[in-house]
Amino acid sequence: MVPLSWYLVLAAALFCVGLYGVLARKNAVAILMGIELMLNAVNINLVSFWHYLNPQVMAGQMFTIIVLTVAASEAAVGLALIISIYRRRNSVIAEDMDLMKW
Amino acid sequence: MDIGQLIKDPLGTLGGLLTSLLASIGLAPGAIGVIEKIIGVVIIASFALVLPLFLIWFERRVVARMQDRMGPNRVGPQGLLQTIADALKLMTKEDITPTGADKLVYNIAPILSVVAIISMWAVVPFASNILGTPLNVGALYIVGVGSLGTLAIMMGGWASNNKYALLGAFRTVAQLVSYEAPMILSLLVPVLLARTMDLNGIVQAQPVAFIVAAPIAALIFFVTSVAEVGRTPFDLLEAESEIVAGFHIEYSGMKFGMFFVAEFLHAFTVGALTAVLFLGGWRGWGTDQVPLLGVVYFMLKAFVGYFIVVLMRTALPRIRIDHMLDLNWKFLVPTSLSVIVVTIVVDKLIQQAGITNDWARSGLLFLANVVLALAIFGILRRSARQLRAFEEAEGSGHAAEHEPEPHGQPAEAGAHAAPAH
Amino acid sequence: MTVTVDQILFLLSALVTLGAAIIVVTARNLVHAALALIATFFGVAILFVLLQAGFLATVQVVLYIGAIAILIIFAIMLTRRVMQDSGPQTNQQWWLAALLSLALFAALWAVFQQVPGLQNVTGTQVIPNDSLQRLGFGFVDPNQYMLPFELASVLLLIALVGSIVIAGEKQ
Amino acid sequence: MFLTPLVAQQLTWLIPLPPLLSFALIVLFTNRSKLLSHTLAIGLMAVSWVISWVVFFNTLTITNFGGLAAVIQNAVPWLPFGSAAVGTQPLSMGVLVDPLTGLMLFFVPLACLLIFIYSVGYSNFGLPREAHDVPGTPPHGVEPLYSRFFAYLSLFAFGMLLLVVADNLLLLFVGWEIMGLCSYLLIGFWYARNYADPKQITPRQAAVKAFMTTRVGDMFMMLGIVYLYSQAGTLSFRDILYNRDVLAHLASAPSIIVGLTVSHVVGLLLFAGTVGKSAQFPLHVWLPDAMEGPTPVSAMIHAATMVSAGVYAMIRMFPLLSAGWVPGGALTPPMLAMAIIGSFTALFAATIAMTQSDIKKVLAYSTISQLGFMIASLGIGAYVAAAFHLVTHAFFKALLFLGSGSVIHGVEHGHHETEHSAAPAAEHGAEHAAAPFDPQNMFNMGGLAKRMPLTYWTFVIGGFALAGFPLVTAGFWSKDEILAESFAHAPAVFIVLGLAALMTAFYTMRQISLTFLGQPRSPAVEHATEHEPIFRPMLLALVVLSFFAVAAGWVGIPEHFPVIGGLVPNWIESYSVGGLLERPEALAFSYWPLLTSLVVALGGLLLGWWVYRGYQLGQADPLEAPLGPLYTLLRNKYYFDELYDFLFVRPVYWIAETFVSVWIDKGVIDGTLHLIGRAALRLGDIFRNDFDLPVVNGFGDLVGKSVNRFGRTFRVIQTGKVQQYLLVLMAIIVVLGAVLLLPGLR
Repeated sequence: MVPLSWYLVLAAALFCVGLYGVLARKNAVAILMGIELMLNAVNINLVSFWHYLNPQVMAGQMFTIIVLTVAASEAAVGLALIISIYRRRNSVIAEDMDLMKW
Repeated sequence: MDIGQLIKDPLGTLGGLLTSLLASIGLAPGAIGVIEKIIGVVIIASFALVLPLFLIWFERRVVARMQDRMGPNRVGPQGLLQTIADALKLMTKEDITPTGADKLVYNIAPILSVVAIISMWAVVPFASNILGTPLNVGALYIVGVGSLGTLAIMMGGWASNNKYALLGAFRTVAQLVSYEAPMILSLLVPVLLARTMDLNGIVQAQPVAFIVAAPIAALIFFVTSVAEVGRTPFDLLEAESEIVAGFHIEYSGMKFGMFFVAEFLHAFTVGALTAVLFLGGWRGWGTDQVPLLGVVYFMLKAFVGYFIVVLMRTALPRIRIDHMLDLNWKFLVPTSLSVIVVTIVVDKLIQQAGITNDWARSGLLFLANVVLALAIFGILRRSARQLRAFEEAEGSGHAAEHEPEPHGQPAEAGAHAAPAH
Repeated sequence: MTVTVDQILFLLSALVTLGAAIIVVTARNLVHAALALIATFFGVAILFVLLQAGFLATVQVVLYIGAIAILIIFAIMLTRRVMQDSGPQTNQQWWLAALLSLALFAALWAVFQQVPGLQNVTGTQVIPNDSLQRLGFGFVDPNQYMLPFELASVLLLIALVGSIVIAGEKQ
Repeated sequence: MFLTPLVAQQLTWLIPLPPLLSFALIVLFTNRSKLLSHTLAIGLMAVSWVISWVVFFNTLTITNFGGLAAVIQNAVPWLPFGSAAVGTQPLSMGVLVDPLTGLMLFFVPLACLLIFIYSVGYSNFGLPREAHDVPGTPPHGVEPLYSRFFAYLSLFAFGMLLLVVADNLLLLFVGWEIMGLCSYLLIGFWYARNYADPKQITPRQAAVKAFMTTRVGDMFMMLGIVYLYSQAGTLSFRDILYNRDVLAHLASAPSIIVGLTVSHVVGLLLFAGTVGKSAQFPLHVWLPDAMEGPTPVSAMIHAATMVSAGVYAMIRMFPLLSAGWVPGGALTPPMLAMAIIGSFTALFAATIAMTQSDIKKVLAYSTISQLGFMIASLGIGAYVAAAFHLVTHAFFKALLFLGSGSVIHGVEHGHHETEHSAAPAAEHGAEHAAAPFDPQNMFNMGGLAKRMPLTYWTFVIGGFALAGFPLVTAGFWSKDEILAESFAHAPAVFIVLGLAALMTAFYTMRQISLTFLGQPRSPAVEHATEHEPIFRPMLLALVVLSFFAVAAGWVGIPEHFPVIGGLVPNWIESYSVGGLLERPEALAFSYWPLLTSLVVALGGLLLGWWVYRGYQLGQADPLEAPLGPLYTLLRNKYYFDELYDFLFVRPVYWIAETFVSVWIDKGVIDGTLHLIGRAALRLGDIFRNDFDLPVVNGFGDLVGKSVNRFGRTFRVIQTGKVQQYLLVLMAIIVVLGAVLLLPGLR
């Protein structure tokens, strides 16, 4: 049987990869992708905990669905933001969006 | 093993036989399960891939009839083998990959389009006990894998490194993504009525076909499914007169053949799903004694749906893109939403009233649908009148195109002002 | 040690998931990254299936692949000038980010080592076959998760309106 | 309508307020609209008149009114200082109505109201505003400062009414001072007026003079009030004047001045105040010059209110002044002073009045002498007679002033006409400068009886009342009573007053005949008229006043008078004595004073008519020959102005300009101040350069600069790149999480 730790390690790895994407990628869309990866990692954790610890209580899956909702909203709004920024500044490079700097 | 058993439950019998056979070889039970599943996949896939050979011939003949032609009738009896000849021709054609194309994506796209359609058939019940896998969220699964087709078309269109192809891809996304919404909503109506998402369960739940209880939903599902397929009148993604051939302009040989197959198969799948969801699937006389009959009934119903699709293709002109979007967002989505609400309320009331007779229930729901339809038509008429009055007042009726003002200016100014010391 | 079929399937899907994820964050071509992302989603869906959460797997496919991935690709195409740029797709601090990610992974690994008896937590519990109904009831049961559910729906509505307002052409 | 005393109290509170209200309203809001302004002033004055009469007529029905227990009195705490330790009560603000107040309430508001009405016509309301009328000069068109005039009048009336209803000395003094201010404002109302003759006093000088002169008296009065408060512990009239113990204590207690008791000192001081206010002998000089103000003001000041206020105060304080005096006994020092000064003033002013040529000046001096009558009679203890004469005099003197005003107005009007007919194109101001025509000079008048008949008759009534024409006029009865009292108690005073009465009759007739009889002696007088619309309110006031000038006397006919005695009860006696503790017994009737008054009145009138019957233009004053140098002396008012100028004004100016200003102020004070200033400057310099700049500013700048440098150094981390922020954030989280979750790292 597959032990829980495998899933946890996988989720951790996925999360770290996503984090790297978020931190290192130039393109704002790519950053969004990284965020999606991290969310997926979280989902994996949730579901595996549900499956391994107490399948009678569906909390894990419910949280997963909530996370999915948030992910969908985040993708929609984030992409809308990226598109409108692209319209104004003709660039989706995250580093170019530094109006807040000194 | 006796013949009766085989007739009653062919799959179960053969599966048991195979299991014992493999076990005798000495495999782990898990491995056996995997092997059996793979065999099932192969069977269903081959069925789904052979079917189009017939579908294409069927459609060509029908279209020819509609256009007062003979259609293919040379190769084989009634030209039945014509499609095989075409397939051979396609396979022998040179496989061209345009320069600058994204090879990986370019090659994956057609495969994916076929895979998407075929994997739909994994949950379609041919008969009460003949089906790929009993998935308790079958309806949802249908939607999910259906969206893969969209992906495939988009990938192909983008990877071809061709302007028209990309335009086709854009149109695809615009059309397919937006028509998914009313399709899913109308799909929810039979799910509601059957209280399950398992397709087989849905079929079992309609002693009276749901088309009686939910005609509007059935209509919407059918139309949106056709739009999903991209058949006329929704074939904007491959409109020859506008964008030469749309997303598959650069494809040749068997890759194009795959898209072709996928489209026909998808069209038939639309008929099949309509049959499953609204026409009672494999239900018919004598299916209890001989479940195999169900396959016949199911195929008949599916072909009826497919026939209608073909008739639509031959009969209707292409719809304009803005009309297409308006139809979706301004008519289909609200209508399907209202249908869902009405269905929920009325069905609940019926349940409360303690009416258990299926015909009575269906009749009441039908009445509700009729009333709803009347209301919708009333609203449509009024809005249409207002629109006409508005256009007459406006003269030409089309507001002037206005330039989007340059958004860059304020942002640029801020960018310059910010680093001031 | 004997490797069971489940473990093989898990390792395969995990491989697909991680590999695709790495492609996502490293691919120069954004479209490839998006496709890899879809692959990752698929892998995750398969993992859900292995975890006997079929509903979630389907939802994963419908939502992530059918909606989010397509949205992302669409956005990439809309900002297509960026699409075929072949410069380095990472900023100057990419090595810092890599270091940090590795450090995080190491830390998590160490944390897993801390947890006693994590190794022998294996799925022995029987999964209720009416888990889907439980899920549904849990979402409409005021004593459980009705409020988060409603909030989620409201959130979706807000996101819908907000994205339309943001991305819509300013008149 | 009869009111309960309570309601009467509340009404009494309301008496002074309407004029104050109108003053405020006019000044603040309606000063743009003439009509609104005078409507407000007159209307509200009428309100307070009605209230006053309501209160007054109610007092008639109250039995034992003005007894020991005050019937209408109401007071609220005002200045809560004063302590029982030194036996002083907190000062209260309150109203009191006793017989004396009742009398005042009877004539003061009425006279004020009539004068208001008269002012409407006098200020040419209804005429267009003439272009060359500069504000602050006698106008030919409508008065430019119309609203302001009525505002001042209202304030003045407020002061007087406040003084009348006041129930203690302090409140009375407040009203007193308000009237002082208003007299200043009103006398100097034509502040821009100048004369060709530099010796002639201008309105502003007159205003300053009046103010200053009365200040002298007010100073003493204030001293008296303070001293009284310090001794009696209270200023309330009831507590002092109706309290035998207090009076006895004050009368017996020795004072700061050796040989005088407290009551003597206080009485003398208060009397000094009255001398200033009522223009008695040493301080009389301001009143004639106060004629520079508009005529209604003169009437207001010299008839109805201000000068009466002085006498009123004396009558009010009579029990204190006469404390320790038994009728027939020796006079107290204050009474003695009053008797001497009063009688002397009466004679002395009458002599001056005989030779004046200005119609208003004559009246002014006659006022002074009449006030002298009152003071003298009060000095000999004739309380009732003084009050009686106060009332009657108020009426007929107001009548005379208003009549003279009407005359002057008519003559000016005629002057206006003649100038226009003579030189229609000629510029007005220029002609005034070239040929100064004095419309107040009686020697230019004559024959006005035909041209201004109504004015003539009312003036005659007033004049005869002043002269004391027997039996019909009010002045006769009051003056006769004074003479009788003086005859009974102080023969010397009687003789002096008799002489004064004779002269009074004489100059009155002189005035009448010079003004109204004979032939016109100037073209302006020929064109004089009273038939213009602007005269209507003036004539109305005249008629009403003339009625009272006649009728006011009948309330005071002594019972023992032959023939008509007792036909009308001697109401004034029975009413006003209610304000006293010891009621003086009715005077035994004797023929001498009656004969005297008859002789002096009729004789004086006849003499005056006989001397001036045939006066022609350019002719010298017929009195000049017989009197000789005395005439010049009288004509120059005994050179009092010059004397005061030499004695006080010049020294004061010298002190002010040379001594104080140059030496003390510039030399000493400024010197010291400059020294201090320079020192402070130098000190500040030291502080600034040696402490503030290096230390304080240095520190402040250091802080600011360091913060600035800090910010400039650390702002580079503020890149605005969200990924960097996230990187740092995650790094911190990882480290923290590791440290917290991994015991190996702890």
